[in-house]
Amino acid sequence: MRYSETLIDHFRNPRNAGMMREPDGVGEGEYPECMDLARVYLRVRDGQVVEARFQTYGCGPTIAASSAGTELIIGSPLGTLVGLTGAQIESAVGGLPEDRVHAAEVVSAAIRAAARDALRRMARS
Amino acid sequence: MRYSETLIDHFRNPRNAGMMREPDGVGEGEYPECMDLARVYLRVRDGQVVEARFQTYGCGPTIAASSAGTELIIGSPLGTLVGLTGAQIESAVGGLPEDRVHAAEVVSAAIRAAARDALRRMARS
Amino acid sequence: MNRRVYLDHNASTPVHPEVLEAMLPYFGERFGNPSSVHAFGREAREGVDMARERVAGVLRVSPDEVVFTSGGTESDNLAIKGVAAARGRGHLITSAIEHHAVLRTCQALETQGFDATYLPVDGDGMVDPDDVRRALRPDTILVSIMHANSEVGTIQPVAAIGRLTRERGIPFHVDAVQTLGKVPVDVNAFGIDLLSFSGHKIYGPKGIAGLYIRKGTKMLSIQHGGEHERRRRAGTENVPGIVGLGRAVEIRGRDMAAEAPRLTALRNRLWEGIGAAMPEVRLNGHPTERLPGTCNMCFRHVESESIVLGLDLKGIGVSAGSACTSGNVEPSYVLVAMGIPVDWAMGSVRCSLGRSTTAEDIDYVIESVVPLVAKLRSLSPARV
Amino acid sequence: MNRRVYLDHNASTPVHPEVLEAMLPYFGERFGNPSSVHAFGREAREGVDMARERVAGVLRVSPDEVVFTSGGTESDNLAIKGVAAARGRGHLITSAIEHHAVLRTCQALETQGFDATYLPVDGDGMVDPDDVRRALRPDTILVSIMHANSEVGTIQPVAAIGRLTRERGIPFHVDAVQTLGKVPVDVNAFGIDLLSFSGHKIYGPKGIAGLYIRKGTKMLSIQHGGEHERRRRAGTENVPGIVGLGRAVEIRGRDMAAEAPRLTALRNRLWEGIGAAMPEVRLNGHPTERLPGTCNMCFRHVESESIVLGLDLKGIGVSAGSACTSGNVEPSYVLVAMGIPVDWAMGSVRCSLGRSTTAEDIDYVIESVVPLVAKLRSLSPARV
Ligand SMILES: Cc1ncc(COP(=O)(O)O)c(C=O)c1O
Ligand SMILES: Cc1ncc(COP(=O)(O)O)c(C=O)c1O
Repeated sequence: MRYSETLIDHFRNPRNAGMMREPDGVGEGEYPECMDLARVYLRVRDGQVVEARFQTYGCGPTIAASSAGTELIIGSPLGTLVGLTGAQIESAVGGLPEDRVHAAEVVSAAIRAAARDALRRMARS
Repeated sequence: MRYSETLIDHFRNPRNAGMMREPDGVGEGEYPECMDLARVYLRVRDGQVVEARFQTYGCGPTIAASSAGTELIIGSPLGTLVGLTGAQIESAVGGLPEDRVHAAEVVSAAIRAAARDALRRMARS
Repeated sequence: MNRRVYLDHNASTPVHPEVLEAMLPYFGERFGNPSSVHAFGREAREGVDMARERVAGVLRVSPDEVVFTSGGTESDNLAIKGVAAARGRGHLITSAIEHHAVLRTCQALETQGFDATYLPVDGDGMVDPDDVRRALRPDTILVSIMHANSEVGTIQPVAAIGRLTRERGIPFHVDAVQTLGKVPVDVNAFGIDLLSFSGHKIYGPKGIAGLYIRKGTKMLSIQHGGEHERRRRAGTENVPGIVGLGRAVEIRGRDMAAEAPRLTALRNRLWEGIGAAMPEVRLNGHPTERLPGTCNMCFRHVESESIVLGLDLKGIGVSAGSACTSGNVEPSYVLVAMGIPVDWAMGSVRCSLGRSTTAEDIDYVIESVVPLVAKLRSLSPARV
Repeated sequence: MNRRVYLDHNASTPVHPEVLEAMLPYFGERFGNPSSVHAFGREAREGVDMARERVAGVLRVSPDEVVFTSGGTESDNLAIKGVAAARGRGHLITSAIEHHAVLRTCQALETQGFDATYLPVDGDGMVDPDDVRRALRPDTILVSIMHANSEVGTIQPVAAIGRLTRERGIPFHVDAVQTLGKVPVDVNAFGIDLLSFSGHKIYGPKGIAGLYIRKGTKMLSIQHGGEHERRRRAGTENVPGIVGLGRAVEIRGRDMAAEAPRLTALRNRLWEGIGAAMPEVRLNGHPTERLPGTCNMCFRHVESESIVLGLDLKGIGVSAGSACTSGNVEPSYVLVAMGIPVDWAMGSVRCSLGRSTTAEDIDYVIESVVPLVAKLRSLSPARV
């Protein structure tokens, strides 16, 4: 198989799929060459992510990375998420073929954007 | 098989092979592009071929055509042999592939030359 | 994953058991080089000759007019570059939806001083013969139009185009890789001078194909070496492959008439089943002038590859219209040329049916694709 | 005709049973197109990948450096035209005794503005590396010298030539169609940048071959189409053929060391048997630097084809050095280049031994050829 079992499992049974009403932060990651788009919603309590959801348009790996990425960050402090890398997402999804590494980039970008948004909103309130 | 059974038989068991001492006529046919050379010897009694022999250098079809050609002409009046055609030799050898038709030409040329030689000698004597 | 359903026959097909059976002796007992004059060589030559006669018989042409090549790609290259090399310069006419084997060959010739016109197609993927007529120039040396497109299956009006080229004495090349053995091909009625076809699309082996070259067509060989194939294609003949191709063409000639309506019915069942079960899906290609087994659909708001992956996990093999190569997605150039909007084209999937396809297969695909697309759509952010 | 003895292994070889066994699944179960992303495609892709690794393993190169083609002829064409196309102009060096796939490719390039030097060989068929050195020019873009000649079997000093090209950074192509798997080939030790090899000469299938391309060698693809073989050779991969080639190369890698001395001994038995039994016969090619199984002899005063025919009637397959094509005989250009007089060259016969050859076969050939030549000579008019 070209894709890892972890990836296939996330693609088959995506965790945290769907939108979130009144999130504490929302962000998007995009890979225009591919038209891939991931949107991540965060619910935050005491500076920590307690719930994460995604909506994603893209190939199987991008969908799987969205699932694995949202699962990965639950429980994380917002502050660490602004530095989240594609490599972290890639390892959460069990690795990616060279020509699909952008899947991890799209998702990590969405998470970073959502974390920044949540921090911005916290600062404002 | 690319060659007729008759041709193969003549190649396997050439008739009338070898030189003839004191022939009444001798002639050569040549196909320089191929280096093929056939030499035909005739023994003549009362204007008719009573014995014919050949020596040939060339590919299998040329050897077989020499054998079939000498066999064909035994009993023929010399006068008819000066007009012998390649087609007659070709049919005597059971047909030839297109790219080996020269075998019949070499042999018919040798027979015509030998017949002319015999007629010349008869005229002289 | 138990059930396996292969709906990618336009990509490749399994070798027909009778084809393999015909080939087997030529790997072992009859292994000679057909150029050798001894019995071992002659046995191989006989296989090649017989295959050539079979192909010529189905095409109703002379065996001398059939050249064997290593694939549909080589046949296309030979046809186009062979004519170009014989002429040295000039103008080529082709269409925007040709296979890459034609398109990139024409592009390569453009870098060598040739001119090329790439004709547009309409929304159904059809070339307009009037466009061909308007594109013809005094220096046009070749017209190359495929018989049917592999992605959407639209069958081109080659007979009408052939009338134009024949009137003007311009060689007409037709890439029939997707049609020979699937729909009627008649090089005389269609005015075709060069016809490409390929083994592995018609239950023959991979790595073998043919090019029909009408007697008198001026062309040069493009692969140099020995004097094989009457000097039109150098290289030791792929004897088992040629034998297999001959048999495959023969079998298609026999089975085509019965198979075409069967596949058309199955394809309609597939499309109707899917079209009835969900919104925002469209069928691409010409409604009637289309390969019997080809069903190309666009699922809006879903990305092709995620459908292909989802079906693959169900044991179903279909192909994505848009292919993401090293991170750069190309929505199918064929769909784009047909004017299909990118947000639709991104979600295109081709199902191509074949010999082994059954109604149960089709129903299984419908049952699998409908919830899959629904699920993928539910994951998707509203883009519109 | 009961007994059959095949002594034409340089022309082609039967497919090894283990090779056929490896290929068979790829006609049926694993028939997918390796470009397809679904399971059917991946199974085919695995076969291709494994074969590439096997070939790379035997050649001790990286799998990326191996490209599969449709035959030795295509490999030679790709190597030479590929480099030429990347450079656009320049000078090529080759030898007078190359295979037509190389010679006619160079000649074709000459008509396109390239220059070519055809180096002579000595009486043993050997190229002198000093001749290569002297022929090198500042604009030399490629040196192409075969590893061993198929007719006489002489092995060229490729390592010495490779040192010259490497010093100057000129790509070095070696046609190893007759050597890979028969004698050691080491692209690194020999300084080789491009190496052609072909399946059907080494008990692999016909219609498949390979080209090693050293990383960094600048060349263009010559067959246009899809993005197969890392864009170096377009066209759907001949999967069963590639799998067979991979296995064939692997088996040769395993069996070569034991086979070479066995064949050398049998070849010596053949030559000694014939040479002792008749006058006016000579052995052609280098006495020691020669392919193990190749025995090329001239029988004076006899024409090659009549020997081939006579042996064919005994069930023995050998090849004629001089071939009469449509009434025009060509004494082998290789023998002529070696300076062998025409009256000898006209009577040349090549016996090439292989896996299945036994001592009994050899004795049967000796018993057959000796009276045959005597008989043919007795039929011959004294020419000298
Ligand atoms: C229309 C068309 N032309 C040419 C080709 C190339 O044929 P092959 O894959 O045999 O090289 C294909 C298939 O890939 C095709 O569908
Ligand atoms: C030295 C050499 N090069 C190239 C070739 C051509 O290979 P193929 O017959 O696979 O096209 C041959 C064999 O015919 C050969 O002996």
